[in-house]
Amino acid sequence: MMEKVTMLASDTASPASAQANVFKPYLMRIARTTDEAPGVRTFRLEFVDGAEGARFNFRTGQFGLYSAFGAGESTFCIASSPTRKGYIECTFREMGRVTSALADCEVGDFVGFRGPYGNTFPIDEWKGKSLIFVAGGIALPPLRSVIWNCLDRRDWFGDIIVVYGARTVKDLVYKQELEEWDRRQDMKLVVTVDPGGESPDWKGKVGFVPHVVEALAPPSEEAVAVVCGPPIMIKLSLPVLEKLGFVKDAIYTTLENRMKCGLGKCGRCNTGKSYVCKDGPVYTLKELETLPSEY
Amino acid sequence: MSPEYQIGEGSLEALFAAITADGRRIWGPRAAAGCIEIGEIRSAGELARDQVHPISSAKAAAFPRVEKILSYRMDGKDVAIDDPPLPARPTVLFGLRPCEARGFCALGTILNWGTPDRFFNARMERTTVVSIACTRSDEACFCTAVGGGPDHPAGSDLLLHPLAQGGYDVVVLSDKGRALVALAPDRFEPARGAARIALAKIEAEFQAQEITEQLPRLFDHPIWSEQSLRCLGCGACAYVCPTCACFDIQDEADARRGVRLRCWDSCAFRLFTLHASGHNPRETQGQRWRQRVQHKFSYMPERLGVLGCVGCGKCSRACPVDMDFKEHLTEIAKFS
Amino acid sequence: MGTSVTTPTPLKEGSTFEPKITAFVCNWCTYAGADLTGTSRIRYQPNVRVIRFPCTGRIDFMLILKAFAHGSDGVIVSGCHPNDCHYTTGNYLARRRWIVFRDVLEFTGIDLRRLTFAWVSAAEGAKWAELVDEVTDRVRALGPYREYQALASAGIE
Amino acid sequence: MDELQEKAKQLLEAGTVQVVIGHAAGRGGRRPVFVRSPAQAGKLVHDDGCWQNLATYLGKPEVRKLGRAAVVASPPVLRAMVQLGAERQLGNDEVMALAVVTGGPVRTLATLAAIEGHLASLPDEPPAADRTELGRLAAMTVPERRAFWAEQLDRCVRCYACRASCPMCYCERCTMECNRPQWVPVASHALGNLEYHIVRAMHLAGRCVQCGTCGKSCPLGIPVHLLTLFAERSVQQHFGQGGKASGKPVFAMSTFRPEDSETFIR
Repeated sequence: MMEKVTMLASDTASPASAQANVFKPYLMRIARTTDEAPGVRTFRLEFVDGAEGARFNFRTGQFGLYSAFGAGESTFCIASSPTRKGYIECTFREMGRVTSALADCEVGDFVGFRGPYGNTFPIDEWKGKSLIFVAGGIALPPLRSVIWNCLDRRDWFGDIIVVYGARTVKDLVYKQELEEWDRRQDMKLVVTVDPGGESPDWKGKVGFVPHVVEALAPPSEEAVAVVCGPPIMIKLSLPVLEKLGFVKDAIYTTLENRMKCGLGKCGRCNTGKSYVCKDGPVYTLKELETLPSEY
Repeated sequence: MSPEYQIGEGSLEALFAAITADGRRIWGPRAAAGCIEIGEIRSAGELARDQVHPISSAKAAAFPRVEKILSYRMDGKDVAIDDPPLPARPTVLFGLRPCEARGFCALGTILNWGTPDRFFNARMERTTVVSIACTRSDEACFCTAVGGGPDHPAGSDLLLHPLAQGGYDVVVLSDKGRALVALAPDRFEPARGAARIALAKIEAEFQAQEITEQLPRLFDHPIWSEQSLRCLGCGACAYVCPTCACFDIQDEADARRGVRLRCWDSCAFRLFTLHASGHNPRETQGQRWRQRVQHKFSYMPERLGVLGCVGCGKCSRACPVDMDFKEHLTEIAKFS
Repeated sequence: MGTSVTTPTPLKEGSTFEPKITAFVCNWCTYAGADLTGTSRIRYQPNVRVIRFPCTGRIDFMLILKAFAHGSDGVIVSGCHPNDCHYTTGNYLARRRWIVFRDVLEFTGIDLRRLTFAWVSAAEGAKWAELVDEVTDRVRALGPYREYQALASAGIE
Repeated sequence: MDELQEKAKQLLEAGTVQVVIGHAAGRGGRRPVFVRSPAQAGKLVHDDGCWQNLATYLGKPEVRKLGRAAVVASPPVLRAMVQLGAERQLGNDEVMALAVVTGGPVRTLATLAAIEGHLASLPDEPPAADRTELGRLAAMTVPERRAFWAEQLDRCVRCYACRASCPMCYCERCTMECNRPQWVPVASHALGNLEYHIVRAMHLAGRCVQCGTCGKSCPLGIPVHLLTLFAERSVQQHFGQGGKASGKPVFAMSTFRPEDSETFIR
């Protein structure tokens, strides 16, 4: 059998000259910035080319690569809901070369975005079920997209519970939205900070996220749990959820492996047979257990 | 496959001249500071043919070690993005070993997975691969263990078989190969069944299938840390490998303009997977070595339908601490 | 650090090339010295861009290479005379590095005529002017350092 | 069983060390080996084909996990151990050395202090072939050297085999990985390669143990070791032999003498 040199897409399709440059980002303008917590910012990005924006679609859970021109690209989830049209939002912590360059940007500045990449939360399959979202620290952004998505389709679901924790009160992100969610009658929000992280006027809970979830004991029948947070929080929350009766394929999380291309080519996010950028970032606990722990 | 043509030793120079006159650059094995590497050659006399393999990889012709994938201009707050022009310079890779030519199959499969890679494809469209069947091999070779062989045709446009009288039988494998013959038609005579020098005999000490079957159950085995104890964690193996396609993306810019570059990278580097938080999913060299083997022999066959190794042994020859790929794979295959 | 330096107006009749000179100077001596040059109304060529550091000991040798890569045709590094360092020993440590760095540069084939080291004290306004004039004239005669600047794009396919 | 194998076996049998790091036969040449049982001591060889500087392994977490080590050590390996000790990377009695010179006796040195004493009688200089090559390059004109290095460094693919094989390149985070700002280009283009190799030479000046392993490790045969050897020679010439030849480490680039002399500062 003869092996072909350029297989798959390029072989059957067009010559290279007709192929798009998959590394070319959309040019985006920063429409709004919000300082969420120390070193954590949210950008609202609008397409400079309105026609591109009109064609653009994504689904909740997907991510993209954001360019700070002159510095490079960095990977974050799309933190806004696909039900909110005309813009995307991302939230990032200032950590490295690119995120610090992004943090220096202001309203009106240009950044790049390419995506959306990766799989999505299967919210269509969750119809009729109750949802519990468990998030820690800077990991609320990936859940924020799906939470808003579900709130915008509120009649599809049973109870919606959000448990969100951070190390200290200062580290809580989306403070305005937390207040909004707290006021809503059609969902329950529990916010907690780690012991020692409370401020004098703190009215929420004090305690680690897994303990709070355990004490809350949300019903697990006809329910889906979505967990996102630092590795240690995920590690300790999963057994709690299982103990509460959530089955492995009703527990979802997202992985945040290092990525460069987002297209399954650069090799970085490869974990076992899975490429987080293509097969993920959303995994059920059941799927996660088939992967080696290289995430 | 039977040869259509033969070409005399004395005609190579004229063929090279015809290729150059056609505006193509010729890359092939050449002597350089103490080793044989792949590089530009301007005459047949420069072509090195006594080595089993040049040390560096010909993949650079289609997947350069640094390539521009985007450029942009900045003027104050304004930004304009430019698509870099497609690479145009046609290349003839002359004198590759068939295994290295076969590497382009895996390379193309990785880079075109899901979305076509226009930069690789544009270079590949303009690249003609002329390989020479092996009449010699060395201890690092194991092409026959991974489905190849000393005259395996995959990835080549022309395959040359050395003749006892000098010169080569020429097997035409593609239209690109045919077009190359057409550059100097009078230099190619019809094949006359002249005696060939015997092909190298490369005993297969394992079969790739055995490795693929073994790997899932060996994942947590100490063999990885044991084999990689002497590994220094450099990228030599990946950078000479005909199929290693992992890359990094880096911006280089000043205040007014910038380029986005795709650069070779390697899973052997600790930084490859290091998160900004300091967490590293593959913290030890054993985990990184395991990734290299698993990726080539388990993940790629399953996900891409192609083996990530052509058995050329270039990694073994390039390794400063003699991480012998064949030896390690044999050990894995025979594990029970 | 960018290349957004503008080309200065040619000073001399018939000459079109005006070199860009980058000067890395310490805050306490040479910067003050250059200030004195100005307040003393001593005229010198305007080709130099001064970058002020706390001390010559803080001037990483890589900055010199960065200056060349980003378009400098010549580089001046200057600080306090030995024994005069504001931080006592910064210039002594810098001197050791310069000695080895110059050797390494010359060994790799870099043109040392484009790199000038000096001690200019806060009182030596005139010496600063002489230094800049001398370096500017020398580099002007050498022409643009295209050989080094070209490295920045060589090897990218 | 030769003297080296015998001594290694005894150390392992006595439990003095848990691993002997040496060279063994490999495919065609020699390769580093980690001997962990007396029965394996017969694998150890030492000859001119054993060129890896085995001190490189002493800092690796995977190797440290094996227990206390004895290193089969040629003079540059011993120099590396002493320098690593001086740079607080190695404790005085953390590792042992089986000091070897081709054709000579094997000496067991249990502490860095003992190694310093042993080194005092040995010259600290590069191998003869490298001295010849340094001389050849020194005799070139500046443009000739520029052309030489341009051609050589153009072939560098930045696999970092030179850095990985160097016992003195132990930094957890190398300058090459500092990207705020991006200090040295990651890409293996002409500028990135030149800056990388100049930085490497400067960072090894006064610390290079003159083993030449970086150059021998380069898959493309680029003589990168000449750069570090040259920088080391520059340090020795300008600032004296220092203590390295006497077995004592020096920190040539983080110290000074008021009388350091030069002729180029205006």
